[in-house]
Amino acid sequence: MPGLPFWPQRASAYAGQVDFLFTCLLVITVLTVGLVFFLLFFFANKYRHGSNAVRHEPTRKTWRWEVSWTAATLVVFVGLAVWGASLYVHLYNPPEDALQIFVVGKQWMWKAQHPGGQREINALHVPVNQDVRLVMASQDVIHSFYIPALRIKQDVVPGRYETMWFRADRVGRYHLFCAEYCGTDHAKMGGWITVMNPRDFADWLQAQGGQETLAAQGQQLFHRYGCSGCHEAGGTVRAPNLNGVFGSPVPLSDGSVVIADERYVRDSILNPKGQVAAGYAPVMPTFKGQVSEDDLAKLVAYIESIGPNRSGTS
Amino acid sequence: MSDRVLGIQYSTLAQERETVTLGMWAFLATEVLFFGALIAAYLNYRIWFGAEFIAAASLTKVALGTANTAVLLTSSACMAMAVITFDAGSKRAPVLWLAATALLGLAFVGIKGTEWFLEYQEHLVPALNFDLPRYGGIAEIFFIFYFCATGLHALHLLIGISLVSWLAWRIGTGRLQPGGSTTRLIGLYWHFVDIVWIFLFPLIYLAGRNM
Amino acid sequence: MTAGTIWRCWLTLMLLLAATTASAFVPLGSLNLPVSLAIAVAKALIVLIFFMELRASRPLVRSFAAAGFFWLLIMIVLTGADYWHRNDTRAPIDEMPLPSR
Amino acid sequence: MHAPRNETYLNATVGIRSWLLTTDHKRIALLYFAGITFFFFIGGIAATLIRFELLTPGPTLGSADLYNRLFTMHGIIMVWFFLIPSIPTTMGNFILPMMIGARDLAFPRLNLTSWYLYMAGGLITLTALLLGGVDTGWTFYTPYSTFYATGYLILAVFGIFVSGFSSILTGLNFIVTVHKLRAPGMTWYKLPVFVWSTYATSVILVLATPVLAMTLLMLLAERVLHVGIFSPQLGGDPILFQHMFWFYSHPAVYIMILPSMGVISEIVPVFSRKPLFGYYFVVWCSIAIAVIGFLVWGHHMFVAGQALYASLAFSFLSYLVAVPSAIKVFNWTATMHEGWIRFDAPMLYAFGFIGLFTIGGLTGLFLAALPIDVHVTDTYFVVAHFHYIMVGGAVMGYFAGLHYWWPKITGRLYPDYWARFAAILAFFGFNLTFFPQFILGYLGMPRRYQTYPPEFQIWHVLSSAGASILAVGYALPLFYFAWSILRGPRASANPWGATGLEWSTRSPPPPENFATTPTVIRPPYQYVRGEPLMQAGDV
Repeated sequence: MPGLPFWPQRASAYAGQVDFLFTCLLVITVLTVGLVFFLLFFFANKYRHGSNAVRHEPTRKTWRWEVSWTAATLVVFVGLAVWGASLYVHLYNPPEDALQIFVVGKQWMWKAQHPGGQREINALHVPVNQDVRLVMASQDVIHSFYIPALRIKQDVVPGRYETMWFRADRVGRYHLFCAEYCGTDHAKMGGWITVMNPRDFADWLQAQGGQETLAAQGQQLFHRYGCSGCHEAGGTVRAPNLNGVFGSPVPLSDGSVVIADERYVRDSILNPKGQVAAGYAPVMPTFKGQVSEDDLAKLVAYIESIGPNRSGTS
Repeated sequence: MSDRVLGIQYSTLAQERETVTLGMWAFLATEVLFFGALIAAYLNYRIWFGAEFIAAASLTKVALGTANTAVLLTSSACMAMAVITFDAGSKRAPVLWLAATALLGLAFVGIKGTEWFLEYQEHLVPALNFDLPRYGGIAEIFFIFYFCATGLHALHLLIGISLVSWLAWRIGTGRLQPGGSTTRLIGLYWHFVDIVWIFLFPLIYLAGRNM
Repeated sequence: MTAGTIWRCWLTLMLLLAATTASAFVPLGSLNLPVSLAIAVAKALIVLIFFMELRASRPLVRSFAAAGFFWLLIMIVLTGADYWHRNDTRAPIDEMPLPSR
Repeated sequence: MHAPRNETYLNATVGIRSWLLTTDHKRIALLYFAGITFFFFIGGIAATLIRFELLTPGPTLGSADLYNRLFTMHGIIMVWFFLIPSIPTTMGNFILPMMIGARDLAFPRLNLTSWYLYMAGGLITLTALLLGGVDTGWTFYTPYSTFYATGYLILAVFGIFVSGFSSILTGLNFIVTVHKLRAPGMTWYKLPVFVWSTYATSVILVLATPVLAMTLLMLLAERVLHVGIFSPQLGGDPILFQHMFWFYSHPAVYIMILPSMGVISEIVPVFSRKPLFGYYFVVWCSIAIAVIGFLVWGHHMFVAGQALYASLAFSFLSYLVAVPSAIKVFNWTATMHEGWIRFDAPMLYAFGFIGLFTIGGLTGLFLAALPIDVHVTDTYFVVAHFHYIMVGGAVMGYFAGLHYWWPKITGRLYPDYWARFAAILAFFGFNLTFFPQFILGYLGMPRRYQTYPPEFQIWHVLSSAGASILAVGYALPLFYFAWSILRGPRASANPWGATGLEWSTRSPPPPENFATTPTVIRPPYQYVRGEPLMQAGDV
């Protein structure tokens, strides 16, 4: 970066919108501060103690002034609040078919895991001009996945999944920081986000060694944990067959209907008695404590892959 | 209070009485928020964890809780009687009412103590011997709130009992003449401790009684 | 505040206590908490107005009494704004090693 | 009992016992001055070391652990042992009773207890920080602070818990005093704005600090008993800690700034020889800041995993709370219109305050806008914002008040040119220190980083250079105030020609403040063609 770095790199359209809002606020601030400083110096000079400027009786009625600048500030502030909120809400509904990458933060490193099974530490390779959705969890304390070039950040609170999505539109290498204080090497817990065009990205994925896809690993786990014993044809116990289930509505035993999304699959593995499918006895044991974080992600990916033919994300 | 020389900052006795009462109410406002923070945390977990929280709450002894509430409400009435009889000028009646208040307070602490002991035997005390595998960590959180809240309340109650006994002793020995505001202040404090229990009782004991 | 009012209040408090304990055993589902809290507020108001003589106090003292509870309400409502609307998926926390401190 | 001609509160009684067991609000104010100055320089040393560490991208002074302990120490000491107590306990204690014509606060013994609680809390926390310190940041976020942090967290948190009660008792004392001990004729709308803003601060002190006490108790319970209130490993929710912590800590930043606003509202009319513009608006803005200040804490948690609905609500409320501050700045500026402005040291500090507080306040709007907060929270943009408010605002206001009431407190004048030089030096040193941090923040430099990417080094070097100038700017008053005490010329009762009750009694004032309790006949800041009309008539 030759010369003084005044402005951060911009690597997504969303970052441009944030910069535009920031610039407008900057202009308002410069105008207001300029007005206040100008008035201070002007009054200080014109009405200093010795000067013989004209001074009238101090006005009793100050309502006109007060109401006008109160109303002005209120209108400007409400406008800014609404503008900011509209951009923020945009962050909260990620597109459906985004490339999903699992990120796990642990004390002083970020571990990313691509659907294809590729893993990386303190780095993230993403294709350009494609929506990427990060599903993040922390293994110990609160961390915060922060990419300044994309103007996004999300605290990763242990004990729950946090999602964040972006669509990088410029190839390059951008900083990755941990923004929530997490201990001794909080400052070293960062790295680089590399945005590549799709061809290079595919080559990179290949170069990372072709571990089988997440779904394939999920299938092996499906058998190892004994899920197939009940959930596949010819099982000893009557259990719902999971083919074509993902994404479609599932009637529950208490009469309600729920869409079998990631959350439902994950909850059914961890706390099966919570939402039992209609017509089945709640006999499935809980796997809480046996299925690890990474294995759970693979099982969900596998059940997703045997759902109704979704556009390939594996 | 009236024989005590008036502080230099006060000009009349009425001004001192109003100031001291206002000071007490301001202090009670801080206490409301002190206990309130704990109750707000409880309510948030009650909303968020719901089922597991209520399941844990059903392990508390509602019979003892109800008895305790009755005891504390009665002690509040006795305290109020003590205040009005003291203002009316009599000497023996307020001492008796204050003794009743203190005894009821001790009864409350006694019942509370037995309850804690029972819970200790049932291995429900977090950090000491808590083992309730059925509900996992969330039940332990309920019992942390339970012991923090009832512990702090019992501490405030013990302070109240010692204040009431000190007051009874001063009235009994004639050191305290009507006209001051000490009795009323201690009354306010006692009623406040009662109000805290009025809110703690439903939150702790009545959750999950009809599972 | 006369002895009469004190014992009448005491009786009302006892009835309310009985009511709240009884209401707990009636399966009202999600209504149980609000009902028990409403009765608790009623009992607290009786103690505040009669036993703590707010009825006979000047408006300034009443405002001090109300301030504590009002600010507590602010805290409960605004933290509620977060907790009532938060639907996040809980990750398996068993996999997190607890430091042996 | 009229004090003899030359008896003042300083020489009325002598000896250590007369100071350590005093119930005179003026002496307690001086005891607080000693404590505040001591902790200010401890925090200042930590700040200097931090700025020295950040000169180079790599580790400069020592290990990351040392740096983490340094910024935690800087945070804890400055927030709880300098900024929160600074103006209310020193100038509030000394000047407020005199401004309302009272002989002392409502509960003098409680006032002395507050000082002992403050010093006890301070020394406990200081021993914790010196023994090995805490490395969690002044925010103590769980589960790091309760399960993973090493260091003397329990001792430090207990010290803060104890000093919290000092805040509660001081606030309670002020509220009851302002309600009950006003001189005859002193109606609410005749009260000077400093009394109003100290009253608003006391309302926050009384209503917010108990929640901090309970939060710290639960933090200690979790760390000592190893239970899981806030830690997900045992079922709790870390965001609940953040809610309860910020429920106190955001109103706490208004505790820090409101008294300074009161001081500036006192100084600007006096040195403009003109009544305060829009007295009613300035007064009710102080109360509005105190009340709305309780509704906005969620803007610290926009990225913490809060529900979307809550973030939207808190963002909107945060914009509302900025309006009263903006109104105040316009009123101060309008006061100077058609006045007779003098540029004594207090006025220069006031100019500095208005300028820097405006920048600090407006950058708060950036942080209240949700998408910008997502980008800049936990970066140096936030560090710059709150330093503009706290150092540019609260500390500048503290020095302004110190220079304004120094003659009344000590009965001595100080060299004006040195004081003006210190004010200007502090203003420029401050800007050079903290303006580069805005740029660093938007570039994305996270806070609490010992090592940072090399391209940020330019701004850190500028900031550290500014910090050294600022340090000189803050050290200067020590010297000329010391000189003023020893050999400064005697001050008259009213050296600045102000109108308040505190200026109608001798300086330094007699032990019971007024020979006879004054009756107030005029509202404050009444000037006719530049000549002051005393509130208590021609005394």
